[in-house]
Amino acid sequence: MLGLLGEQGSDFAHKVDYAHDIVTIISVVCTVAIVGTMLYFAVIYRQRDGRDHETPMIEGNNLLEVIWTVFPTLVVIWVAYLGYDAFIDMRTAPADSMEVNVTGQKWAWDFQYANGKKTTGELVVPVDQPVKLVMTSRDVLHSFFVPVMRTKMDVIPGRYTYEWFRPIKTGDFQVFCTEYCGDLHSGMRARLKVLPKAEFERWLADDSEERKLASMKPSDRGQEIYGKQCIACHSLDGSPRTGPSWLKLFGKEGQLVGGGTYKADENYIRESILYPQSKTVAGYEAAANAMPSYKGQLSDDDITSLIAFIKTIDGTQKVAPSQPAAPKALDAAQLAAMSPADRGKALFNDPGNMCYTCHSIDGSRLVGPSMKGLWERKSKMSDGTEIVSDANYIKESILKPQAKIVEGYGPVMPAIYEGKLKDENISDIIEYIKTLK
Amino acid sequence: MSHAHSHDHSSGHHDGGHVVPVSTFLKVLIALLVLTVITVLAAKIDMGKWNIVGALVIASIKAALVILVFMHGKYENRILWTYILIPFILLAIMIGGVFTDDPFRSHPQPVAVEKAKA
Amino acid sequence: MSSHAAAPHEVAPGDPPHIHHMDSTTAYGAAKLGMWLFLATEILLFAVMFCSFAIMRYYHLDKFHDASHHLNLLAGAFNTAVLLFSSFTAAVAVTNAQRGDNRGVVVNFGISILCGFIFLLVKAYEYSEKAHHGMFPFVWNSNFYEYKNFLGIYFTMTGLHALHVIIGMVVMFIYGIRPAMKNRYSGRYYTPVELSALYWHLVDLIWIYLFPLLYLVG
Amino acid sequence: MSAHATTAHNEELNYLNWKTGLWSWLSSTDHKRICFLYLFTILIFFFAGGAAALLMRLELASAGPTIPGIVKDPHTYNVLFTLHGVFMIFLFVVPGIPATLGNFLIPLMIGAKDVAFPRLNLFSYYLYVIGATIGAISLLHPVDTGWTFYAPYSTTTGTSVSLMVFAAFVLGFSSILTGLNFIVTIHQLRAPGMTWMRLPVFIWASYATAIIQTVATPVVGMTLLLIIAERVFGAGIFDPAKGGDPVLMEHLFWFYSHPVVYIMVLPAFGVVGEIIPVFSRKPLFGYKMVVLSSMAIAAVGFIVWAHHMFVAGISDFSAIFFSLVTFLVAIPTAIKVFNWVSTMYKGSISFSTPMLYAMAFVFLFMIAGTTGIYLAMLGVDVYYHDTYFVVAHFHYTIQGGAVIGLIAALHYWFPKMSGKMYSETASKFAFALVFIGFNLTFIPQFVLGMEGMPRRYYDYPSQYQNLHTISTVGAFMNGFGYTFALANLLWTALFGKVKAPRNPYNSVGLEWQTASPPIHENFPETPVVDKDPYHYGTPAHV
Ligand code: HEA
Ligand code: HEA
Ligand code: CUA
Ligand SMILES: [Cu+2]
Repeated sequence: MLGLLGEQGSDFAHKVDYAHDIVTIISVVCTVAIVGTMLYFAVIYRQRDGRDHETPMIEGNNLLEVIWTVFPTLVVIWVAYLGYDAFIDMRTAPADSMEVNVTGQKWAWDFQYANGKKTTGELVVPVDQPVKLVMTSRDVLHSFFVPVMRTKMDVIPGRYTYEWFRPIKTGDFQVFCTEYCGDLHSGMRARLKVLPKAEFERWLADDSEERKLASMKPSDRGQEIYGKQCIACHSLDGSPRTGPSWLKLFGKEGQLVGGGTYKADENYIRESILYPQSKTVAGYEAAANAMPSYKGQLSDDDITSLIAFIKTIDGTQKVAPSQPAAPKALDAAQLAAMSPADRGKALFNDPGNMCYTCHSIDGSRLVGPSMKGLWERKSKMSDGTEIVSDANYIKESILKPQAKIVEGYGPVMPAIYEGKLKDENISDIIEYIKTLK
Repeated sequence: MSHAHSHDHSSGHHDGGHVVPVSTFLKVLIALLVLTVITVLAAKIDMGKWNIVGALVIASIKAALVILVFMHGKYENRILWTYILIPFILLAIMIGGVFTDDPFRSHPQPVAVEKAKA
Repeated sequence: MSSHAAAPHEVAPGDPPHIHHMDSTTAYGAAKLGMWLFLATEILLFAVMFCSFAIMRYYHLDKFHDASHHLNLLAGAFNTAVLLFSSFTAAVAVTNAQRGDNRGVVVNFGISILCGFIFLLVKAYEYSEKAHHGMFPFVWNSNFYEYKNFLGIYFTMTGLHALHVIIGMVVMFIYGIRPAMKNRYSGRYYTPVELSALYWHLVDLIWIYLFPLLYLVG
Repeated sequence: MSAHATTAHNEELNYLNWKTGLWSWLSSTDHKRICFLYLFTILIFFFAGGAAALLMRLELASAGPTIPGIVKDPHTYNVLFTLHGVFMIFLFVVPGIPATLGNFLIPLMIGAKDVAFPRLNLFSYYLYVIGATIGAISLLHPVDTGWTFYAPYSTTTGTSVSLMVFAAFVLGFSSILTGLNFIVTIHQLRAPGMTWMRLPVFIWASYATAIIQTVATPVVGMTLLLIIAERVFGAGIFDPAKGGDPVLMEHLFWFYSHPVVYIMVLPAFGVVGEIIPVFSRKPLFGYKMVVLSSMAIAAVGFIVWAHHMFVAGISDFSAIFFSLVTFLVAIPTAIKVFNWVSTMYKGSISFSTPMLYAMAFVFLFMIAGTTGIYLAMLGVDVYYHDTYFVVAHFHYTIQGGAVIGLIAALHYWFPKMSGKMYSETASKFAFALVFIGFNLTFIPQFVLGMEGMPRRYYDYPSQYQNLHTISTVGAFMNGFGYTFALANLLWTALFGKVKAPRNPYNSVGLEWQTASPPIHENFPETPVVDKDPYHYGTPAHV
C-alpha cells in the first residue's frame, strides 16, 4: 500500500510490507491523536494574559484508565500477530528449496552450490525457485541481509544458520553485511543475481572459470586468487593494510610478536595461510586474530600458485579487486529469436566467451585490437605482411589465435574457442563486427 | 514500614534484631553436614539426569537453612524478603529465557557438495 | 559495609554511633536492607556463571562429566565442611554480639577467618595440582583441550568465589574483630557484626551450589 | 513570603556556600553537592560523545571518504561510534538523571536530610571517576567493537577491549551502589506522613530505576568479566573456536542492556510527571496508575531482552516468545502518556521552558515508542534489525526521552539548585534549536532504515547520500542547541543576577517548601506531610 520499504523481491515480502503498513497507520493515527489532543488542550486551556485561572481538582477516572489499558492491549495483539505471521513464512523453507552454502569471512561472502561451483561476492539464483542459504562464518559474526527479499540472518562461526526466499523477479540486487565485523564491515557487500531458470542452469553448468584457472601459469593463477581473497588486507606496493604488504615479501626476515623471528620462505607462507594465528609479525599485534584460516578453502595447488605469485612481486604489479559484474548471459530461446548481429553481440558479451575483456568496440586499445572498423580493415602483421580482415581471417583468428599476430600486440589470446563456438556462432559474431563501424 | 521513623522493631534491644540461641545454630550445622554427606553419596548412584536434580534440590534445602536460620531470614519482614527473593527469581528468569533458545535451535546442515568434476 | 561503622569519639562503647541524619533504629534497618541488596547483587554476579554453566553443560554434557572426575572430590568435600562450620561460627558471633559478649565475637569470627585460610590453602593445593597436570589457564596441556569449557568455568567460578572468601575475611576482621577487641558491641549496637556475618554466609551459600555442580554431577 | 523570619545572615548560608573551596566540594557527602559533581563529569562525556557523533556525521555526509584528514580509515570510524556509544551510555545517560537529579531530589522530595549512606554516595562517585579514568586510558588504543561488545569479535580484536570492559565493570558498580543507596533511602528516610501513596511520581520512577540499577547491573558486570577471562586465558564460554556460544554472550548482555533503557527513560517519565501538573495547575491524572505503570515497566523490562536478537540465530520459539512479551511494555507506557495528556484537560496552562520540553517529550516519545513497536514485530524487525531505523528509534527514545527529560529537569529545578532564574528568551531559543535540529537529524534516518541502510557503516552506496547529508546538517544544529541550552544555564548559575524565590512556580512539592538554594541539611526541621501530592485546583469543581 504505502510502499515504504521499496521494491519487493520475494514472495513473502508483501506480508512484511503489509504488517509494516498497518503498524505505520496505527502509529501515525495514535501519535497525531495524542499529540493533537495535547496541543488542543494547550491552546484552549492556556493562561490568558499570564494570569492563572481556576482549575478543577480532577484526580482521575477509572473508566478512562480501563479504556486506555484495553485499547493498546488489543492493538498490540493484532500487530504482534501480523509480525508473527510474516516471520513464520520466513522461517519455513519449502522442501524443494535449492540449497546454497554461504560462508562469511572478513570481509567477503563465498557461495558454493551443490555441484561444487563456487563464487565470491556474487550469489546467482534462479527466479521462482525457493533458495535456502545455509550459512556459517570463518571468523566473527556477520549477517546476510538482502533488502529486496526482506530477509536477514546472522552468520555465526562454529554453527549453521539459514534463511530462504523465493525470488519473484529477475535482476541484480544488493546484499549487505549487517552484523558489525571489523574494519571493512561496510565494504562486506555482495550482489544477488536472479536469472531466468534456463540461463541459471547454463550458468551453473559452466565451469570455464575453473578450467581457466587450471590452465593458467602458477604465478598468474596466484595473482587471480590474490585479487579475490587477499587484496583487502595485503597490498602489493608496500602500503600498510590490515596485514603486512606483500612487496618483496619472499625471503624477507623480521621480528614476530613475542620475540621470535621469521623468514618468509615457502613453509612460512604456507603456514601463515593455513594457520594465520600461529605467528604474528611485530607491529601487527592489533590484527593478530584478524586473518581467517584458509585451511580447506585453498587447495595445495592454490597455495603453490600464490607462493609463485608472491615471488614475482616487485612493486610493478597492479591488481584490481576481483570481478567486475559480468554482463548478462542469455539463454538459447532468447538467442534464437534475435537477428544474427544481435546474436553475435550477445556472444561477444557472454561471460563464457569474454571477448569484451580484450577487445573494445570503441576503437580504444585493450589487450587485443579494437573491433571498431575492423571489418575489411587492412592491418600489418608481425611478420610484415599486410592482410585484409575478411570473414576467413576473423574465423582463423578466433579458432587459431596464434596463426597471425597483428603488429604491436602480443600472442596472448587463448585458443579456447575451437569446439566451443560453432561455425554459425562465428558468422553471427562477424555480422556483429560488421555493424561496428 | 510506611512510617519509617516509628519504632516498628518491637524487641527490647535498641537495634531490634532477633537473638537466636547457639543450640539452634548447632542443630542446623549438623543438618547441613548430614545433607552434604547425602549429596556425595547420592552422586555415587547413577540416576541419569536425576543426579543433577537431586543435587540441586539438596543444595537448595541447605541454602534455605542457611538463609532462614544463620542469616536470620526467619525473623525478617516482607520488604527484606522481597529483596532476598528477587535475585533468585531473576536467576530463574535468566536461565529460563536462555533455555527457550538453545534447546530449540534448528541445526540446518550445509548441502553435500559433489566432488568437482575434473 | 555500612558507611558509618567507625565510631565518632563522643559515643560510649556499646552505644550506636551518632548519625546526623537518622535515628539508630532507622540506621539499623537501613544498614540491613542495604546489605541484603548488596548480597542480591552478588548473587546476580554469580547468576551469570550459573547460567553459563547450564548452557555449556547442555552442549558438552559428556565432557563435563569426564572433566568433573578430574577434580579432587575429597578436597572439595572437606572444603564444604570447613565453610559450613565457619558459617556456623559466624552466626554464633552475631548471637555473642547481641548478648554483649565481645570476646565471643573475637573468638568466633577468628575461627571463621581461620576456616577461610584453610579453605584457601586447600583451594591453592587443588589449583597447583591442576597446574601440574596442565589443566590450568596459561599452561593448558593440549591433552585436556576438550575439558577446556568445563575448566574455564571451574576456574572462573572458584576464582571469583575465592576472591569473595578473601573479602569476607577482611570484612570480618575490620568490622567484627577489631571493634570487638575494644568492646565496641552490645545488645544496643552490633550492626557491623551482623552485616559481616551476612556477607560470610553468602560466601558459604554460593559454595553450597558450586560444590555439587562442579565436583559431583559435572 | 512570610518565611523571611530568619536573620539575614542565616538566609545567606546555603548548601552552596556554607563551606567553600574545591576540596569542600570534592570531599562533600552532601547529596546536593554530589549531584553537581556528577553533573559536571557526565556533561564532559556528553560533549565528548557528542563530538564523536559530529565527526561521524561529517564522515557520513557524503558517500566515500568525506573527511580523510580526520577519519582516515574505516577503523577510525569504527572507533568513533564505539566511543560515542560507550561514552553516551555508560558514562552519560545511565548515571544521567538518577545520579544527578536523583541525588539532588530524592532526599528533598521525601523530606530527608540526606540519602541513607552519604559516604557510600561519595564513594559511588569516585568509583565512577575511576571507571571513567580507566576508560580514558583505553583511548591509547581505542576499542572498535561497538558498545555491544559482541563476541567473538570482542574476544579477538587487538584493541584494548579488556581495559574498556573493565572500565564498564567499575562504572557498573558505581551504578549499583547508587541504586542501592536510593532504595534504602526511599524505604527508610521518608518524612513523617510521607506514605508510599503520597510520594511524588519522580520518586516512584527513581525507585523503579534504582531497583533495575541494583539487580540488572551485576549481570552485565560479570558478562564483561567473562569477556576479559576469554581474552586472557581462553575460558571457552563465548568464543565458538573454543566450544563457547557467542549467542549466550548476547543473551547475557541484553539481560542487562534492555532493562538499562528503562534506567535511562523512567526518571525522565518521572520528570514529565512532575512538570505537567505544575504548569497545568491540576493534579496528576490517575496518579495510582502512573505509579503502578512505573513498577510494571521495570518488572516487564526484565523478560524481554531477546528482542535485540531476533536474527541472532536464536530459536524460532525463543523469538516468538520474546516478541510477544515485548509488546507488554507498550501498555504501561501508553497508560503514562494518556495520563499526562489528560492532566492538561481543563488546566491553566503556562508555557515556561520546562513545560515546552515536557510537551516535546510527549511528541518525541510517541515516535520513539511506536517505532519500538515496529521493531518488536518479528517479521518487520528481521528487515529493520541493524539498520538506521534502529539507530533512529533509539536516538528518539534516549535523546527525545532521557536527554530531553534531563534538560527539562535541569531547567525546572534550576532555581532550586542554583538559587537563580535563567532567561526565558535564551532558553526558548535553545529549545527551538534542539527540537528542530533533533528531528532533522533523525527523521531522515528512519527513511534510511526503510531503504535498508545498515548501521555501523563507514561508507554506503550513493543512493543514500541525500538523506545522510540532511541528517548531518540537523546534527550540527542539534549539537549547537544543546550547547546553547546548557551554556545558558551555566552562565546564569555563575553570573546570573536574578535571585530565585523559594517557590517560583507555586508548586506544592516538598522540595519547593525549603529555601532556594536549600540549606545544608535541606529543611530547618523535619517536615510533616499531611496532603497528597499535586493537590492543585479547586475541589468544588469535581
Ligand atoms: C530509553 C531507551 C529506550 C526505550 C524507552 C525503548 C523502548 C522500546 N524499545 Fe527500544 N531500543 C533502545 C532504547 C530504548 N527502547 C536502544 C538503545 C536500542 C538499540 C540498542 C543497540 O542495538 O545498539 C533499542 C532497540 C530496540 C529493539 C531491537 C531492534 C533491533 O536491533 O533489531 C526493539 C525490538 O523490539 C526495541 C523495542 C522497544 C519497545 C517495544 C519499546 C517500548 O518500551 C516502547 C513503548 C512505548 C510506546 C509504544 C508509546 C506509547 C504508547 C501509546 C501511546 C499507545 C498507543 C500505541 C500503540 C498501541 C502502538 N528497541
Ligand atoms: C545517550 C545516548 C546518545 C546520545 C545523546 C546520542 C547523540 C547523538 N548520536 Fe548517537 N548513538 C548512541 C547513543 C547516543 N547518541 C548509541 C548507543 C549508538 C550505537 C553505537 C554503536 O553502534 O555501538 C549511537 C550511534 C549513532 C549513530 C550510528 C553510527 C553507526 O551506526 O554507524 C549516529 C549516526 O548518525 C549517531 C548520531 C548521533 C548524533 C548526531 C547525536 C547528537 O544528538 C549529538 C549532539 C551533539 C552534541 C551534544 C555535541 C555538542 C558538542 C559540541 C558543539 C562541541 C563540538 C566539538 C568538537 C567537534 C571538537 N549516533
Ligand atoms: Cu561482515 Cu559485517
Ligand atoms: Cu530492548
